[in-house]
Amino acid sequence: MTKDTGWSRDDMAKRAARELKDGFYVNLGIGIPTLVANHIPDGVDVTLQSENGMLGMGPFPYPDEVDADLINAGKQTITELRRSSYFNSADSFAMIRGGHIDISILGAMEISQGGDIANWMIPGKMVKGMGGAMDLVAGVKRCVAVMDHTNRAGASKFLPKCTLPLTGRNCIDMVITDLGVFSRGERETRFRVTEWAPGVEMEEGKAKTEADWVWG
Amino acid sequence: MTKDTGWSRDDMAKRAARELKDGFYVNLGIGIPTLVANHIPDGVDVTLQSENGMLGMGPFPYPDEVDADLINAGKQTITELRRSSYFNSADSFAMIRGGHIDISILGAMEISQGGDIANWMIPGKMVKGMGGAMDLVAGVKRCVAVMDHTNRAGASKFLPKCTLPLTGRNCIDMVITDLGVFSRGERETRFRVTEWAPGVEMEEGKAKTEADWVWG
Amino acid sequence: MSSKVFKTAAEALEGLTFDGMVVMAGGFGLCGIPENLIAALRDSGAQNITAISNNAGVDGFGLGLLLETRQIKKMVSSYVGENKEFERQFLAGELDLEFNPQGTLAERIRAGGAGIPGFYTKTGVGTVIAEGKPTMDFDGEEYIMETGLKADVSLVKAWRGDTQGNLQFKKTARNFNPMMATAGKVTVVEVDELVEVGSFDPNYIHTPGIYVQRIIEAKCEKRIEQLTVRERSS
Amino acid sequence: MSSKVFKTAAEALEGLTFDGMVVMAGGFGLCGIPENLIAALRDSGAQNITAISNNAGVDGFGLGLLLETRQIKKMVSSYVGENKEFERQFLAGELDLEFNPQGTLAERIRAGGAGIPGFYTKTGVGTVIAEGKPTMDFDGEEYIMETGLKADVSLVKAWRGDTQGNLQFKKTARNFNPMMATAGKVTVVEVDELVEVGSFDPNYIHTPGIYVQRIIEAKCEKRIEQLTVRERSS
Repeated sequence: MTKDTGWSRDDMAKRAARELKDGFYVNLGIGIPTLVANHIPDGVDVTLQSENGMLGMGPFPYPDEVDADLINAGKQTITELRRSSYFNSADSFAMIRGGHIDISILGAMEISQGGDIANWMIPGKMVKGMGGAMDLVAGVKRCVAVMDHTNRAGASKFLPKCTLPLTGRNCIDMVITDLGVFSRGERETRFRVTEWAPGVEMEEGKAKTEADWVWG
Repeated sequence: MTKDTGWSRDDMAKRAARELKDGFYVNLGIGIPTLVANHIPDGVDVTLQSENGMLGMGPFPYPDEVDADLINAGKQTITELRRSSYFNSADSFAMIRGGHIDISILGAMEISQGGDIANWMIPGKMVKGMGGAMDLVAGVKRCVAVMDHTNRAGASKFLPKCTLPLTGRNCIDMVITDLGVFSRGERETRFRVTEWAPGVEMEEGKAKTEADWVWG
Repeated sequence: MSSKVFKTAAEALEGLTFDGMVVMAGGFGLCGIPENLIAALRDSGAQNITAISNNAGVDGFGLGLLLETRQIKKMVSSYVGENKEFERQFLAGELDLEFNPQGTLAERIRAGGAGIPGFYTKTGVGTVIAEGKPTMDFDGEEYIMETGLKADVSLVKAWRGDTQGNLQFKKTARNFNPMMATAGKVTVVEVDELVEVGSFDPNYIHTPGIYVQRIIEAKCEKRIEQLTVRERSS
Repeated sequence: MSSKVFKTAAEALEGLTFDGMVVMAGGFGLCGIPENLIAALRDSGAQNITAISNNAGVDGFGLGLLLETRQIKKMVSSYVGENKEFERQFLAGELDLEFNPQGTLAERIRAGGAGIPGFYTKTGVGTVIAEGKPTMDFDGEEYIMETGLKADVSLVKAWRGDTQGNLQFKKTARNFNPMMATAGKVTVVEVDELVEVGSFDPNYIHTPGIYVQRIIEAKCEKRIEQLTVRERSS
């Protein structure tokens, strides 16, 4: 599924990975954010948190290493590292809600120009629950949303106001889509487009975005 | 300092020890309550909590066992037992405040007939602080106060209303003094005298008690 | 001291179960769930249970067992996506469901065990979660109040336990178990390995025995939901 | 990764101290106090410090050092009985003092580190501690609201730490140290023993490295306040 212009899922993950700085403690959501772990830049050493109670998440196990008592927040079997530590769910979310995680990279259904995010429920469909998503967006120092710029019908997912029930209000600092990067320095300011994906022109960006944003 | 009638400090501790049931988790205050540990009845196995972060407090160490990193809430060096566990102060007081300790035996300056206790400050004197006393009386399931029945001037310390600043309100279930035992089943009911110390007569008890209580 | 050790899950639950009871069950997904105690709770026949657990098991396993038999009236959870019978009952209006953000759920359980009836959090502000809850401003920011949670019985899964009820948990199987141990009026624990008192270094006990009223040793199946491996390159 | 390891207490505090700062210092009595970091804080010359610590040290040791030099403006503590210089300054009106019940203090620090700006407790209801604090009824009982506490710098004493800042505490020297590690904007730790990453079993780490920004290995005197022993009967 290559596209003529814009970023692939992997490109978006790679771009998101550039937001990771050396020494960061990081929480990655499921979907595209999971791919971020494959693109951590050389010389950047980060520690991954898994909200079910682990700091220092390692790679997937070899078949003979599988341990049912060691899974990540996506319920996948994983491994530990030399630096790892385990803790209970209250301590894990105290870490998240207390502002100790440097960055969260997470998927989104909709983002508003005020930095609201909706990513947990679609009215009328079976609701599975928010899991730790509301805690992450409310607590983590910096939240980066990664999503397709438009839905299947071609409508913008970066909106003046979310239409879906919110996961959090005014909590997103950067939006990475297949078209480019939109970020803001403070949570009171407007998003600015800081980068277009290859082949994407301002015209296309404008046409496909309902949210207000500022060039450069 | 033997007395003709009534209980000595050690007698009071011994009487208080009879309130300990097999399997209880127990917090003992400083002063007379500390002596309770010497009188635990045969066949009764209790676990002592020290609010600075230990369950399963052992006896004082032999001189060659002393460890500066192992003290009780009175800052005395102690030892551990096979059943012991250590935890931090928040977890220790979560245990106390969450109602998990079966009984607290503590000293008092004044007790009111409504079960209020004052044992942490005397206005006009240097105040050292309440330490964990307010947490204990507010959180422990059953609180037993041990004190001399009267002050040096001979005035009752078991009063209609405390004159000193309170440590806690309506939280004492039993009062053991040198004259006898006063207890109540529910915190809405009045104290009843359930026992006189040897040689103490109802007359003396009445004369020396300002609080309302009910005979047996 | 009268012993905390019981032989079977059924014996360990004897006298504790009743219709309308509130039960907490540890675990995240199927990791660290008290498998044997859940099965024994089903066999007890208790009805109209309110179950507080991060997830609802899968069809035919974990809390899924109690959904199959319609013994659960209400779930308090953060995520319930893995269970078709759950979905069916919920959509048919046969099952109540209260969603909590996972961190809010964990903190509410800790609070319940710690004597804290309410606390403020930023999680959920501006969302449906905030509806009907008291709010307070701190330093110009809005927070919502969440309440402490307690249970009639907490079912806990630990790795190792001693006969006094001191517990150690293994890796991410720890999750909700330690807090739930503090929030049950009665806490019943199943362990992979029951050991003598004195086997643990007192510095490394995760749950002190004061929180444990009954304990059994039992074999767990430990089903894996998402087996994910990598291949050795050589 | 840039290293968290510093050589001396003075280097570990460089750039972190300033007049009017809020400092948390771990320890209960003289047990588990960050002796070397306290001495280095004195040497930094920072004035008008608000010190949050369960106790205030003794004359000439622990926080007593900072009282001697009049660097502390205010103490937030639960018990301060062991210090003549403290008493003198307090009675002379030179020192502010805020008493907290010990459990309230511990919980306020945990709350500060956990993103909880306020919580309700029964401790102190009906006493001077409740004065001026919001109250709320839960199930017909009155509770008072206490707020979370944070610090500009937390000074922590641990037993062993690795180069990533993972910590283990020893026996009752743990006390307030783990919560304070979570509540400091910057947390500086001194350990008896600095070890390589991977030396600890990840199941038994008391404080994960995320809470530790700087760490030193340093010798402690570990003064004993109440040496109490029993004689061998033989």
